[in-house]
Amino acid sequence: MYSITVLSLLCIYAIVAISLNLVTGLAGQVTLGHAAFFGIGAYAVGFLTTRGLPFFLAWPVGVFIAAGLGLLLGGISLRLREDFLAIATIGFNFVVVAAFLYLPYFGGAYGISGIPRPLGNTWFFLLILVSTLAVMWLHEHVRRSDLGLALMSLRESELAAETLGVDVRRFKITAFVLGTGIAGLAGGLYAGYIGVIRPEDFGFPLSVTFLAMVAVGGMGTLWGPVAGAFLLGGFAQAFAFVYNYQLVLYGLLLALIMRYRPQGLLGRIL
Amino acid sequence: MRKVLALFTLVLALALGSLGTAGFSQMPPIKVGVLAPLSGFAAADGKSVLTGIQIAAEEINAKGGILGRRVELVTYDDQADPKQAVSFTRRLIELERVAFIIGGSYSGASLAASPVANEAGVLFMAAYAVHPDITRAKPFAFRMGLLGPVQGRVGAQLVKDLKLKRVAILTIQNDFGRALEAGFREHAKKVGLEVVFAEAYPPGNQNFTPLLTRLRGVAPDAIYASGYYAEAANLVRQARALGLRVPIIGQEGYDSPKFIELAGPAAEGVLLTTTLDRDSRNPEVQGFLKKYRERAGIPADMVAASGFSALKVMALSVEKANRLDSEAVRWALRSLTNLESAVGHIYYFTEDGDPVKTATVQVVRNGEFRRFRNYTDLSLLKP
Amino acid sequence: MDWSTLAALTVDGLAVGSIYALTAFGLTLVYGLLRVLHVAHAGVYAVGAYGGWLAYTLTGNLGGTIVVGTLLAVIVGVFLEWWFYRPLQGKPPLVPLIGSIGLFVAVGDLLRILFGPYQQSFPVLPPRPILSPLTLPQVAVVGSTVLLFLLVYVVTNRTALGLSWKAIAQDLEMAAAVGIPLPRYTRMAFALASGLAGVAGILVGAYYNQIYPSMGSVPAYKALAVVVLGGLGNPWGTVVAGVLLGVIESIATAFLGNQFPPEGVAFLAMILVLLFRPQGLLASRIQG
Amino acid sequence: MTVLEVRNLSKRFGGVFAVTDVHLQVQEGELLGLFGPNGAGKTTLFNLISGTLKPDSGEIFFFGEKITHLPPHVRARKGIARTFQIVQPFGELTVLDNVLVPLAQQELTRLLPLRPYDSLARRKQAMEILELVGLAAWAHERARNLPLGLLKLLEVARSLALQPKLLLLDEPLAGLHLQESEQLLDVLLSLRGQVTMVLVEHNVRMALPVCDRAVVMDAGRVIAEGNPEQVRRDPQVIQAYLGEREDA
Repeated sequence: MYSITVLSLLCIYAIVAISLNLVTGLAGQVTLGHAAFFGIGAYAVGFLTTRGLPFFLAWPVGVFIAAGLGLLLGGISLRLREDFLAIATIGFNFVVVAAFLYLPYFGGAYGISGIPRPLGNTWFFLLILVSTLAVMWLHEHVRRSDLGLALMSLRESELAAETLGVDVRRFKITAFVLGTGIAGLAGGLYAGYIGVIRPEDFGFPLSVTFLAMVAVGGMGTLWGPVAGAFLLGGFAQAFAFVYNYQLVLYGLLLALIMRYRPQGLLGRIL
Repeated sequence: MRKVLALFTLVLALALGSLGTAGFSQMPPIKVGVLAPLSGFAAADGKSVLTGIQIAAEEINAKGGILGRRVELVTYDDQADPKQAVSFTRRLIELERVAFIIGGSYSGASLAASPVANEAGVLFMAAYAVHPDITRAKPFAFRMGLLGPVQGRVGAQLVKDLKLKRVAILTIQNDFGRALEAGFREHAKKVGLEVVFAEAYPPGNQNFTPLLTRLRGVAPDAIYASGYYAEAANLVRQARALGLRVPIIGQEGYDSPKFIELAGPAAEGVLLTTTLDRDSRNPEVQGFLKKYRERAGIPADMVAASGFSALKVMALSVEKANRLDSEAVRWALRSLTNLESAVGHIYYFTEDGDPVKTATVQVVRNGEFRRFRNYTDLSLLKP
Repeated sequence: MDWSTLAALTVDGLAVGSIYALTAFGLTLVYGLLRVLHVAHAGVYAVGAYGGWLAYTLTGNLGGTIVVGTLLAVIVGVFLEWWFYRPLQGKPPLVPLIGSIGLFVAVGDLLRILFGPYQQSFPVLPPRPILSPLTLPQVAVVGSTVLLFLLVYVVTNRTALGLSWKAIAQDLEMAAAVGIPLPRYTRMAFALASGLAGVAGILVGAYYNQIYPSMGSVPAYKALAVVVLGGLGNPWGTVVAGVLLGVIESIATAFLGNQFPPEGVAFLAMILVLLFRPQGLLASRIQG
Repeated sequence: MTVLEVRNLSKRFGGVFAVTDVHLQVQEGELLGLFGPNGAGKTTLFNLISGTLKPDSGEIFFFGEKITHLPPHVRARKGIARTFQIVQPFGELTVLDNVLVPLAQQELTRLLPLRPYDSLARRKQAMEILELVGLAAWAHERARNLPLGLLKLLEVARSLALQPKLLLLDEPLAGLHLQESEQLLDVLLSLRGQVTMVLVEHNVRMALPVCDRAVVMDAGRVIAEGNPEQVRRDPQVIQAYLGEREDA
């Protein structure tokens, strides 16, 4: 059970990292607000299932809402480039968390606890695993498709892409909708996995962690984000024996990898 | 092959046994899981609670352990993060095979950990987390601290007993603050207090001057302000600097020598509802206060005392059940009555696993926490 | 609310805003030169506070406190520039950003390991009223900020250093082409930025009488907002934005409280600024 | 037939007029040279025609159709291709994939174009174009590893993959050695007659003779127009630009 518990979380992280890679790795749109969409998926499932809706109905609702707000952020991304976009997404993250905290239905600071798990532990793990594999497949399918080529072209040069017939605006938005929808999907799984969610669980630091997973693993690849998710997500478990130094090691790891292997562990780009 | 293995195990057991303190039987130690936020934003409380638990373990071992077996702590740093808490709880249960778990973390992490332990049939004792759902409907989950709403009620009763009427509320914007506020408001209504001002502030807030400036305008008789010692110190300092002289009533979040150190002279006269009564004549309390000061170099706080008591009560329950079986220990714990702990007199544990226990009001006098009065009224203290 | 209350709130806001300005100034200066978001700057700020605190507890000397804290911050800041940011020049901005966040986490946790997790009191500035409603800490914070920025203004406007920074900020390659030794100048910028952050750390620690390992967390993101409001990479815009934010925050909190999520509203405003006034809130570039 | 017609086109940046009241016609099949000193507004004009900038006033027609406010990708699909003065390769993609981007344009009109982008037919098409410009040997190299001369060729190759009716070439020879310049010029001349081209070029000595017609701009305005020989002799042109530059 322990390994299943840890693996479940790592797989959920892997899904988020892959989804973020669609936005940041393939389409080149740096976002530091991905945790917000993860949180939206989780809150949708938490909110609806604790009011009696079955998980498998609540789950897609979360995906839908996350993707819908992803559309909004995609719209914002059309006006902002690079650093400005990154900062705006940070703001977006804070706004969403504030909404969780202040909108009366979401349990405020208490959050939502007692979220039912739809399946037994093993079956739920299988659901997570299958979702992970499906998302991995989707990522690869996108990467090898015209859509993927369009995303990569706008990442490399928006100017060249649009003068070569790529509708840059539409594909940016597509990337955001796809990426945030999948983050919402992962969030739904997370709600069922953890059983308790609070606004601060989806704050800016988690967004940083997600982006770090992608960057540390290697952007733009499939296995990079997966490796990053497993490395950073599993770090606390792996280094539990030096518990007093866990966090400082984690920070140093990020810094050292970026300093000496800026393309990420498995990345070729840069 | 099996024989070789058995022999090897025997030799290993003998070797390990001989290393242990003399007087212990050859039985393996009892492993006790500890979850505490040792790094990250809650690291100060993590260190306190862990120290408290360690003192309890030493005390227990010095007296011959539990069921004649040494207590061995297995500690993980959950960083007050629910995700880590879940994984570490499973790890404690499955890999470390701990007998029970002391939850030394905040509500979020404890909320995530307690169902996991409960499902596995492993006892979980939250040392000081206040969220009601940690224990609710979980037969194997218990709590050592006062429930947030109960403590809020005590605060309102205190205002009433001070013969004050118009009260201003400042709430820290998290589950801790909200739980206290709910209890305070409920009881305030019952005893006829008038809430003339209510505001919330985000955790980690440092500048209270703006809120206090407006608060001063409504001229309340008392301020009921929740928060942890770091926020509380600023709040109190700035309130006094603004010339607000009315009584400030805090709660266990204030209960740290650091509060007095940081707030300085402004701390004088501040009242707080808590469970660690420094003037208790109970040797359990005095013994703990002394040991903690020797070990940590600073006076003990409520968090440390709660961790200490959590392990002591669990040990007592195991002794009483006379075996490690969770079901038996659970019933033993539930049957404990009128227990003197370092964090108050415990009347009994409710069906949900929450303690019905005394609360104390401490006042800061000459730079130290002193007893102001104790509350023993069961109708007030029952969850 | 009467005028004296408003005046008191303004003074309070000025003190808080001064600290925002001191912290954010360095961030924006570094951004202007290297185009990186130097999140670890908030770690440098905490290092400065701890350095000052250490000197104060050991010697009790106010001057020593400031010198040691500032110096320590400068050393750490310049080290980061030399070891981390400079080699990563030309990499996508994401790379130094992620690493910088890692450094910030590591610095904070290192402080916890070295000095313990508890808040430490730092009673350099007892909250004595000086000239009601002014208190000693407020006067000290606002006063030293004004002094420091005067100094910085002179340095950046009367010396070749400032001119070179402006050149680098405008066009890095061009500046290199005309023979401005980039490494030396960006290192000096880091020194100045880190020194200011160190002083800010000391002032905050003294103002609130507490320092703690994770004290950089709030300025880490708040400074970002300030930097954006001031126009990314525009140092004097940042100073004005920082002071303004402090005052607005103080008055808005007093009048409106936290009925609305303050951070949510602030960041919503920031997004709107980014969308509709990316050059910052101030009408024209107040380039230093 | 008129391929492109520009009427009264103006564009300001801040208070500065980059392009002022420009009229221009490009006839089918011709190679039009567009000359002028730095800051004359040539690149701005290109940006306005390809749609990456929106004009303040004026109209642009493409085969008689008004395209003034169409986004750049739509203009690209209608057949307006361009290269960039500062090359804009898709650096991390291979040379082949660079050319596959414009070849995907039909598919890219779908909502979710999820078919593989490197179908055999398309690869073949791309390779043919690479052969044509002489980049076939580099097909599988990452674009960022190519020297500037080859990147300029790649820009042309990508543009050709759009099967353009109008090709805007923004200083294709800038930064190239003589040999590279000649290679590129050969490629362009081999397209002559098949594709209508507008060539902005600094290297007047090399470019002017090959043009069918030339237009000269200065300070955002068209100051001369005609066949190369007329233009060369235009006193205004000589004063503004040619006279001093040619000797340099």
